[in-house]
Amino acid sequence: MENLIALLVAAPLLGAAVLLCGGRRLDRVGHWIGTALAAASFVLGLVLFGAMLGYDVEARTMRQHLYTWVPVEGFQGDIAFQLDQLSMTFVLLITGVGTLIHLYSIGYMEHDERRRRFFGYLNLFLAAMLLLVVADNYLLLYFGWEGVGLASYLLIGFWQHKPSAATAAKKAFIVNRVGDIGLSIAIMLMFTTFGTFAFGPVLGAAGDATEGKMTAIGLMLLLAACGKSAQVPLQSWLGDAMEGPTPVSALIHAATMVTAGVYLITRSGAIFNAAPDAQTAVVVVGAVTLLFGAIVGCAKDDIKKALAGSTMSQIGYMILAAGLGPIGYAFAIMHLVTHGFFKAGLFLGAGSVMHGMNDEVDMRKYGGLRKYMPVTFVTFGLGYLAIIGFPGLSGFFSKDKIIEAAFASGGTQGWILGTVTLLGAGITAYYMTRVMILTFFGEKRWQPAPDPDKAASVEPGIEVTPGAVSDHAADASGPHPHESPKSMTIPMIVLAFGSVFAGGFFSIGDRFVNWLEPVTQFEHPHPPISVPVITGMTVVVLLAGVAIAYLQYGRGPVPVVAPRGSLLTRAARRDLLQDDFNHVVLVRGGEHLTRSLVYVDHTLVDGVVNGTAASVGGLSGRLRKLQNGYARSYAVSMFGGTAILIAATLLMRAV
Amino acid sequence: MNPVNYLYLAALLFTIGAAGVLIRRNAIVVFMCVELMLNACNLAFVAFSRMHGNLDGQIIAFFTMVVAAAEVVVGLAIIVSLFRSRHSASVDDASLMKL
Amino acid sequence: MSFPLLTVTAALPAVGAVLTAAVPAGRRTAAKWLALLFSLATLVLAAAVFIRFEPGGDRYQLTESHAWIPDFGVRYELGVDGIAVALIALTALLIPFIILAGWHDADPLETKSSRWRPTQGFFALILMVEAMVVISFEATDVFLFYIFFEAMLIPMYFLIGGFGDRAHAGTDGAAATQRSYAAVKFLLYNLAGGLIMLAAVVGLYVVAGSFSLSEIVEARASGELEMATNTERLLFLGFFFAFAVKAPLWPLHTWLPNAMGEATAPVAVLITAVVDKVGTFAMLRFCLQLFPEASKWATPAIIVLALISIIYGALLAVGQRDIKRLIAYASISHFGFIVLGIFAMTSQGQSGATLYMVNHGISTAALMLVAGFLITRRGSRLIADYGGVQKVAPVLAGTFLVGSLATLSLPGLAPFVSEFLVLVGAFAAYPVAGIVATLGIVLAALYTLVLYQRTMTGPVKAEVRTMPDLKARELVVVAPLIALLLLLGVFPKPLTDVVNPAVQHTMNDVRKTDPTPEIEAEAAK
Amino acid sequence: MSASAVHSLWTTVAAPGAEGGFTAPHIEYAQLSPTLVVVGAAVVGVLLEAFVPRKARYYAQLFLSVVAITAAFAAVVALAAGGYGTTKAQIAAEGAIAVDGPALFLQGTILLASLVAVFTFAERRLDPDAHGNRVDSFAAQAASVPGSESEKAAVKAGFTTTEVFPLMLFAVAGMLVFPAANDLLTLFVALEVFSLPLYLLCAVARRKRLMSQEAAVKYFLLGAFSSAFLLFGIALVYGYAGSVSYARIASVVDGTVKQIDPALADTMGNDALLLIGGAMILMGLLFKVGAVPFHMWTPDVYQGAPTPVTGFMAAATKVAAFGAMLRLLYVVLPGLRWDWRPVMWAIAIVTMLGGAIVAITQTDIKRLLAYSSIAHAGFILAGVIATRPEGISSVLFYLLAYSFVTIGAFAVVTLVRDAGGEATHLSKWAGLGRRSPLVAAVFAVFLLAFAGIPLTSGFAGKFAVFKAAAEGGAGALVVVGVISSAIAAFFYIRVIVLMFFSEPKADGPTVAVPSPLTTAAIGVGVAVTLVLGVAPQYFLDLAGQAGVFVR
Repeated sequence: MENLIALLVAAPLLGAAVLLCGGRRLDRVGHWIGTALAAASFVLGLVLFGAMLGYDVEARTMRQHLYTWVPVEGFQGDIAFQLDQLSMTFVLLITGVGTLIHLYSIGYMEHDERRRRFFGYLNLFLAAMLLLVVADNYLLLYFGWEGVGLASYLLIGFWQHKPSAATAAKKAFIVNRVGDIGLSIAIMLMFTTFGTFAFGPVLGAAGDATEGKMTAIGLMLLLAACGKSAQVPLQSWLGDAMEGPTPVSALIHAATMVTAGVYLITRSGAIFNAAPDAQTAVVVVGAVTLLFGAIVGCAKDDIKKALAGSTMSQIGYMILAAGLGPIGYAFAIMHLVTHGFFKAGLFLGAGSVMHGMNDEVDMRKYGGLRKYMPVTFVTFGLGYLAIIGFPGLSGFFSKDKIIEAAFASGGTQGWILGTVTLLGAGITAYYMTRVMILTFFGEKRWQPAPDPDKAASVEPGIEVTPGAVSDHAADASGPHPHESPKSMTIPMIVLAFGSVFAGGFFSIGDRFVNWLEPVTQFEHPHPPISVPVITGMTVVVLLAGVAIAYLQYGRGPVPVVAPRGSLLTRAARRDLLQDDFNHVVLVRGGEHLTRSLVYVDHTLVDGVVNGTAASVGGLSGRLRKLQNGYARSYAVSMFGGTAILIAATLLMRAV
Repeated sequence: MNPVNYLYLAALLFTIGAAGVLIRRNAIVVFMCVELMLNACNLAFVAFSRMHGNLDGQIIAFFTMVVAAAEVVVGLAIIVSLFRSRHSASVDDASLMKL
Repeated sequence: MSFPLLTVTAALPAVGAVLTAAVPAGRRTAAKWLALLFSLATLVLAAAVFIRFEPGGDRYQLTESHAWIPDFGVRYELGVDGIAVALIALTALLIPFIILAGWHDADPLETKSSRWRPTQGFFALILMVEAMVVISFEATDVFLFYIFFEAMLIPMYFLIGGFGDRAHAGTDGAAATQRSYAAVKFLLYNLAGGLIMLAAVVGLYVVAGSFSLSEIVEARASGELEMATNTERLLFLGFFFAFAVKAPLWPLHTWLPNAMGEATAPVAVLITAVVDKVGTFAMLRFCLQLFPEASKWATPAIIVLALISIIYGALLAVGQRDIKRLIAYASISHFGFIVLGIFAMTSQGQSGATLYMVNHGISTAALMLVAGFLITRRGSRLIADYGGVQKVAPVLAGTFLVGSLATLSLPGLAPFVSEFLVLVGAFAAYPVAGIVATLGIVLAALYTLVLYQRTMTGPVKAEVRTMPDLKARELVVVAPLIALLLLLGVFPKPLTDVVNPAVQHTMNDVRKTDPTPEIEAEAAK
Repeated sequence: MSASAVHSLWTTVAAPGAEGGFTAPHIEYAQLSPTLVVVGAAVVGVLLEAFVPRKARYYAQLFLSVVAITAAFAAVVALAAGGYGTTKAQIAAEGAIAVDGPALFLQGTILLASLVAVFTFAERRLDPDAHGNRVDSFAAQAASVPGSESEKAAVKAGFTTTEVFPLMLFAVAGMLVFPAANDLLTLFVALEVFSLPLYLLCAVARRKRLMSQEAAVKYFLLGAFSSAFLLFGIALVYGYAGSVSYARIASVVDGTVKQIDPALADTMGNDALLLIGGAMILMGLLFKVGAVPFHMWTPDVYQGAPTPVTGFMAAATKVAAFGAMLRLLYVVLPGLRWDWRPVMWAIAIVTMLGGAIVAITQTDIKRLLAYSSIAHAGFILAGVIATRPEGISSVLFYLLAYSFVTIGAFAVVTLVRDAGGEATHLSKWAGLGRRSPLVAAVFAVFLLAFAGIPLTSGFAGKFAVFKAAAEGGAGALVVVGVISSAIAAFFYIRVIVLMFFSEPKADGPTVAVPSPLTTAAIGVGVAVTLVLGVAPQYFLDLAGQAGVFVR
């Protein structure tokens, strides 16, 4: 049974290889191959899941050792897998959602002549992501970690002809690389501390190491997590990543890859438990991002960017939870899963909307779409209710648990975190309602005629040029919204189910927590105020958020061109100026640095050498003059030379 | 009388000759100065030969004369041909090649 | 006396060079095929060496030893350890691709006088370089090594100065002067290094009275041969200087961008992937073995230089406008990693460094050769002249991307393994150095991806609209390299098995042991 | 260790019997045969000039010279084989001539170089025929004024200056004696014997006569000047030691002299005589080898003289002069080495650096080679300074290697011609590699040998002297040596760049197709260059065995 783990990874990898090397002859069937292999690994996952349920709780971890990857004196990096409950959860999420989104993409990318390659990349992503979660040591995890980075790079930049897309892709990869520094240094630290970097030994011995070392490792891991999961201060790439095709945003930048950070922290729980300071750092990052993302989400008019903001903030919740230690890990993962459902659903909905709207992404140009695309409306709506944590839906259970845990983390910290999470819930309700209203309610703000300055009102910096590659290249006439094909709606419906019921299903008898407990440990949170009170507060807050949003957008007409807005709004539109900061400090600064270095290299480093050469030449030119062609002056030099010779000889004798 | 004085004289003559070589422009004269130096050497040889009471020095003097004579032949040949083609025997005029 | 495999391996390309040069002017294609044939034959021999070599066996194997110049205490001594085996394999492997890639680089533009045979010369020189590189990997006699270390400059010099990009071919005077400047710079830098080393070589003989590596090492180990601290240090510096120029290490690097920029892509590969490796290899074999104490003494300074090279090279790569110069600066950064690994003096570092030499050879070859194909098509080296290539030539773009990813050492591709080992090794010995070096990986991502973005993505430039995709010959060149990158990326064991023992020997020579982890975590498997 | 002990390092006591008192003069003709053959041939050559009809002279002279030199070389080989270089080393001709390893080795080298040089002298295919007569690079009638009627007539009549062959033979004879001279008088005479013909040879160029004559005058005057110094130095040393015999002087210097008469005791006390005299003799030799600051004649003379003569001078003169210098320093003045070593150090350094540096900005190939020869003199001096057997053998080897490269290089120079004769200006050499790759490649080989690139004789020689110097404790000298080699490399490379990487000029020179003679000369040069580069051991052995002076 263990030996199936490798197949889990191999199946999509095979798909990627076939599709990418296969060439045009596969264009016709490529997408089906991709989908089939994704599905295959989902089935494999289910089989393994079944097997795992078969084992008794303590012995559910399955291992498979293929071969030694990097065999060097004292440094043994294995290609070996470990499938425990935590990994299992991810495997199912990844393959499940992944398969759905493959399905969705068949319709969404129908008219793209490079669809085969798209599926190749998707499969590549699945393989890398699965490798990431089933690896049994940090080096192999790093392999997967970078692999998903590559896949995300390829997919964000899939429409390479768009400079914006290419830039976004590059940005995503490089920001992630910054995070990777963290991971690699963490691995080095583990190696120097424990002489190994396999989960078992390292986590086993985490307690014995000095707290300083553990804190260092923890912080480095956190840095890595920040990069992958778009947490402050490395969140800047996620917004731009929306340049990629929507299925990609759904799968990679909402449901799975961005949650890898949470996985990393949860997986390394033992290390963080041994390093309170690192945990605090994690919590802080989570809290900050939670608000940051939410605020950004409120201001964006680009539907995908609004959702991206919300993704950030939701992951903020998870990271925060994970930072709380054993009381939080399970909830973090649980929220992660539910979020996987509803956020994927929301993105697919958004994609479906864009599909019907000529790839228009500016919500201010939507409105009243519920009549035109009912299925999308319903599924999106359910996802909406789930994410704001409407009682009874998935989000409610998972988020509420996190808020409790936050309060329960004790002391002032507890109160602060509790408040932040509450506040976050409110803001979430606000901006999601805004999205909902702007998109599906109100009167339609789009003209069936093609309007010239489509890109005009959109976010500065990102111009969205539809047509060329979009599936609607054919009809240049304005948008005429319509429901999307089955291949797209079915996944949406499935995910909607997930977002409605998953939470409840997990929470009944703490199923999920018990399931994970052997891996992540668990201690019941004891919040200072009783759980019902917290729940009540949550509900109140979210209702408040919804109400405000309704008052703002629901009643009057919405201006097609965004109003100037308050200072905060404008800042939020520009991702709270974080990008501008990067641009000024890093990009500009970097450019100046490199330019000056180029100069230095040319003038100084090279100059020194050329200078010496030149000076020798000059000397030569001067000495040459002595050779003036006059025999008598030659005689003089001889005479002088002899004189010196004699003098020197005598001198030698004298001294 | 002390032979050492002859040595001083020889040194003097030698220096005069050398100075002539350095100062004079006319190739012939320069060459004469060289001859003077050679003769200074002869004087020195003879003087030393006297001091040491062996004949080597005097023999050498004869050799020197022969060599000097040969030098004259060659030298004059060269200088004359130079003169004929340049109509000047100045060593400073002969400075086509420099630097 | 068994079959002199090493001698033959080194001699074969030399013979090939002579024969190729002898091909009459009219028969260009014949010369090309002849050269290719000989390079392949050499590859076979190199494979034989790789197979015949037993990792567990003696340190130096397949040894040959004959008297050569007793007056100078010079013997013709050959022998290979794992490191040499790996590098010989790399060399023999790359040359055929270089020849194939340069198939048309030396076709005379217009029919010159019948005696002028650039094509024959081009391929003959390449083979000559191969011969000299191989034998300098094999030499276990310092003097023998030195001779070929120096001599290989001459053919390289003619390759750089004599043959430019088709775009900037000889007719264009400015480019010609540029080229000869680059060639002269290359030669003078390396010659200067070599002459300094000559002084050290002479000094070594005066001190040790022998040039035989093994003899000296034994004599030192057994204490028969005492070296005064300062003598050893001076000699070490003399040797190291030459190798640092060749490697090249900051601040002696400035010849490399010129040389690689002006030379044709295959020759550029020859420089950075093959010839420069002799420098780093020699650090490992000669500096550390002959002067262990001095090496340890100099380590801090060298580590700093290596770090500067890493960061500085990467930053300058970011700032380049010229594709080939960019790759050149990238190489400088990578050589920084190699030197860092060597002088970290941990087994991870040194194994990593050795792997790095091989992997960097392959990855740079892949990237540079594809870049060369690109440049030949468009006739310009400027990044700004490209854009949107992936739309018109997806395969070219794809291979270029793989090359770039290898250059930024993405896991799954060969360079990752070596780079990570170097980093770990450096970190174990000098944590700060390790951390600083890690910054290099971000910069690497920056310059490679910027290059890819500017040239391959975005709207299609008018000039590239008609650009053909890779031809069969070019695919034959690139595909195997990429396959190799992938293979060594996930399964480097064949290489590490050969390299590890040699590294252990070197570690013993410098009397160094790996730092032990503070907690012996019980292996949970 | 005591001076005499050190002294005995590189000298052996002569075989008994040679040290004669006032017995009847007894000349070992066999041991002197090489010199005698050449001198005899030279005399015959003069007679040939007088009696053989003009048309036949060239062939007669050529034949005579080749036969004579070959015979002399055979004699040298025979002597060496007879052990006169090692065990039977002795002093012949009443103490005038030493027959020992270094002498024979150097004589052999000189003879071989001369043989090759004769070929270049005899080349008559390069210049276009004048009035249907083949012409060589020497004036039709040296005596006639350039451009004058008489010259035109001479050319029309197809005169040629076949005197060059006997002149050269005389020069060779002098050079053979020079390094073998065992007393100062012989040294002086030999010097003059080989200098005077050279002065004349410089003056007889067919083209560029003015420069040729100027070169001759400069060479002659300065040469005479220096020989005057040499002679005065001899006088002083004679005054110091009361004898001109090397052995005697040495023993006096060492203080191991046997019977001391009062006069000697008196002069012996006066070291100034010895030091000044030694310095002046040294100066005379340094002038011949062209060491800074006595080098200034070199560029002008090398440029002005007919190129074959330049090649001959550059090679053979250096060999002879260094041979004499070695003998002087190792046999006569070892007792003084603490006095002369520092001075020679300084001279070696300035010579190496000066030659290399000034060469960088030269624009005429012959001047360039002249300066490079100065730099090489510096390298050889580095070997000379290492007062140990390796020093001697390394210098011998270097001289062997160097002389062939030099003659070959100058022979190539004679091939590159335009309307005005040889095109020696560097700009004319641009793109030669495109025009005639073979010639350019050959010249490149010579240049690389000059630069001391491995696998060429230049490297082996350089390594030998540097090694000797380092072992002799002159490490600093080695460092200066490599630095100046680096500088020197620059201008050799400049020429290569010019030949191969720059575009040929439209009005560029043509490469004349030489007769077998020059071809042979060049071929031998290349062969020796490569052989000594790849497998020098045999010759190193030879030089090693020859590295012992007889005393």
